[in-house]
Amino acid sequence: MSTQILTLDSHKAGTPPGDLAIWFFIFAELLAFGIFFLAYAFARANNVELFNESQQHLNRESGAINTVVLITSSYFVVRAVAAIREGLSRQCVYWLGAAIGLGGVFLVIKLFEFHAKFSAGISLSTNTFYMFYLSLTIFHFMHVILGMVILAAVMLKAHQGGYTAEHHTGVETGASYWHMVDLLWIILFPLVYVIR
Amino acid sequence: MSQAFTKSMARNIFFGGSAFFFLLLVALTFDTMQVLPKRDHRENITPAVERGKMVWEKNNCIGCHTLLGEGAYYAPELGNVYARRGGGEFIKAWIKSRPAEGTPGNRRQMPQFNLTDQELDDMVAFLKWTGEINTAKWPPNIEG
Amino acid sequence: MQYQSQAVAKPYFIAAIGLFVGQILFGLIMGLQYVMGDFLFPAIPFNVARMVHTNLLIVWLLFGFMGAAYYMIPEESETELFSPKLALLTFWVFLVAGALTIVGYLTVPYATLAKFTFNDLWPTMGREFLEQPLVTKVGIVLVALSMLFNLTMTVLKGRKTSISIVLLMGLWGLAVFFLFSFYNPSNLVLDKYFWWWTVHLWVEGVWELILGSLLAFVLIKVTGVDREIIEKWLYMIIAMVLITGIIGMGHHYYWIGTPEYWQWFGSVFSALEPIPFFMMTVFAFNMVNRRRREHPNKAAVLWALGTGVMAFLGAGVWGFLHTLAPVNFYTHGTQITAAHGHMAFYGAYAMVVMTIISYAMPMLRGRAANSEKSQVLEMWSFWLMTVAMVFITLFLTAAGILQVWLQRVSTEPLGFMAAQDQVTLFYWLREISGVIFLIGLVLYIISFFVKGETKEAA
Amino acid sequence: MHNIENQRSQFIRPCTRVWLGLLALTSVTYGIGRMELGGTQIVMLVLIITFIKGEMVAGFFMGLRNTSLLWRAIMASWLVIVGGGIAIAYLVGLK
Repeated sequence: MSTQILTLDSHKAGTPPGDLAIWFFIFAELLAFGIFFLAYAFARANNVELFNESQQHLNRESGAINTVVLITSSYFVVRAVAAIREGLSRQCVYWLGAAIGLGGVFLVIKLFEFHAKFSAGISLSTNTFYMFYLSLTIFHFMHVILGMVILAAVMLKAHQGGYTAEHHTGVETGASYWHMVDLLWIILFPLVYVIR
Repeated sequence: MSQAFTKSMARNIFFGGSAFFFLLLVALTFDTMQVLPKRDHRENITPAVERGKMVWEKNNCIGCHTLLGEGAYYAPELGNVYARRGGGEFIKAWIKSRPAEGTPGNRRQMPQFNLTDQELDDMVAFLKWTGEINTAKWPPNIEG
Repeated sequence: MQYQSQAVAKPYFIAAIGLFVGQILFGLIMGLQYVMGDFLFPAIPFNVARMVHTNLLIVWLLFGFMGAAYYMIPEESETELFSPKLALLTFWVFLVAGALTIVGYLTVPYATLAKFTFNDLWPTMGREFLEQPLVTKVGIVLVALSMLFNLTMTVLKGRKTSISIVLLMGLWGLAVFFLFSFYNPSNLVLDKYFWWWTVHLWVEGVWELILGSLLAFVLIKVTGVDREIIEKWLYMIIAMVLITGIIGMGHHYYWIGTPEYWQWFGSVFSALEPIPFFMMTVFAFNMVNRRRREHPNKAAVLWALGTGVMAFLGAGVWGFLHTLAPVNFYTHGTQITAAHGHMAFYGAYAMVVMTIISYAMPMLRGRAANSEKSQVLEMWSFWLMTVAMVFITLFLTAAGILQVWLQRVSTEPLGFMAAQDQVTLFYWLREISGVIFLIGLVLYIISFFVKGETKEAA
Repeated sequence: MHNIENQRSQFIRPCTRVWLGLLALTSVTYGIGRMELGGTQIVMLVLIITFIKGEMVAGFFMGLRNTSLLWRAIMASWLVIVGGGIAIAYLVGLK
């Protein structure tokens, strides 16, 4: 077996990186979010004025900054995977730490956004738009937390030297999940904050 | 070489996923509890309504009827019966007039429950209150 | 049978089948009352018959689950049961309490039963499926706790497998979520909201953990496929069950006064609920196709495959048919619900209990499998009951579609009873299918008494 | 250290470029939102950008571009169905 295959595809050829089980979970989550996205889109079709009007009150800047934050965080996770593929546990831990830190930034920005909405008396029952806005973003928010927990567990194990250049499925598994959280936000942001 | 699909990962997803969605349920339940007073009009739950619910339960009405669509499908929906029958008098007269030995013919039978006048009034109060719950416009029409 | 104490499962299984017969008899009574309204009136009014029908179902399934657990846990843990005596005592307590409750339902008016059992002090009765008097409910909790204590102690002292852990979690969940049945606020909306925490989180939550572990256990035994593979599948299936099913509870919160966002949450997540059932079907067939041995118990294999298919059809497909809020707006509380309920309970829970009984009973009677003749009869009963149930479901679905059309969709809606009169034909057909189901059940019981050449248990 | 050099050129550098590309595309999307642009053409543009971003994350970050066609097809069809559905819903809403 050539070293190239070992480092580039430390998984079975043809299958995605990480544990296959996480990919079942990822696709299940994508399915749930996908249906939710479509539900939003078609609910909007029946209520265009309401959605367009309410959308104006969203904080587009914080949405955009959060997109940048998550994309960058995802990139850091890529670097963490690259590091462990070279057997560099310490670098892997640093990159993961940075990614988790950015996840925290995302949460803080989102909390400010939620705080502004809640103090304006907006809740799930205000109208259909806010029902979707809050449901989708809170649901995603919880996924960010879950992703951070997973990354933290991976980081801890990496810190203890639990991964090597040959055996690091755990890092790839956590990374794949985190990229999914990123991917979801990449769709959520234009859908809820931009399209009108 | 690492294994592609491990039991421990499947187990972690089970525990993590279940905990995650249970937390989401708790969060949604919390919000529901905040909103409910505006939809169930609980300020109108008088002692008569409370007693009426007891009468409803003690006679196992749910064993034949539906209430807001839940129950048995043998007899009519009663969540909107107060509106359908234009008030409580019909309801009371109906319950009172069931023959103990049944009505003749091949009809579905409702037992004679021997309710007191007080119980009948309480039952009507309960059904009236139930009819005022905001059920998102269900049922589709007055027939239930 | 590898451990002496597994024998305590036998009375549980026998009681389960006995109560199953009772359930079907009362089902037939109700079915007849649908078309001949004065049948057995006023001796057994419909609401009493229905209460007996549904309560017997719950109780016999619980007997089946408990028997399965007492059979499986020692074998999985590779140790004798912590206390076989306690398990037997629990059996008799549960049986007597259950029998007394049913006798109570049938002999005195429900209101009288409520009065004598102090329902006024702590009202919990008179809610669908939770009609049991307070003392019976307490009894169920005590029985469950005794079983859980017994099983948990057994697992703690022995080998801890994924199957026994999942089974225990399912049983613990069953006990925990039953506690919501003691909460009965005078506000009907709250009452209904938390009533579902028992009912939904049972049948679309923790019971499926039990279902999964029973199926996994039997599949390991009859196919000889590697435990690692089967347990991996088990975890993925039950993960999907809870991921979709917990928020899927929203499909019960459309029209009972709860906020309208539940229509979205309920629709999205319950639309995904067929996935774990589909996985279960694929799982069962996949494992049987990859089998490493030919187990002599063909009937058990058939039941296991049947569970996979029928659970998917009944719970998955028939559930999906009316789970989306815009559809459910019209179908809520009609015969469509009844159709789904029948096939889902039979396909998922009744069949999995018969799967484990089919596998374990011969073992408990000292042989690997029943005689060829007995198995053929059992398979006949499988097909009769299953096909009959498919027809019951189809006829009820037809009745339901007509009912929805006449009573709710058409521009000049008929009243409830007028609409019911229009669908009488389907109720007759349903009743005939019910009789065939009973014949299947009788054959099933006879199959236990058919003798013939058998092999000793390995 | 042939393999490490290989990994840098085949994994890290492409991903870095993808990251920069994602940032650029995000700023385009944000700019469209900022100017409160609407209308069919703009929305289709936004959706196409989103699709490209999704494929970039899936292919490079998630590593799907090195997998068999099946995996890539599943992910691509998810993106197409969701994006296409949003587009259809938008057109439905124009009426």
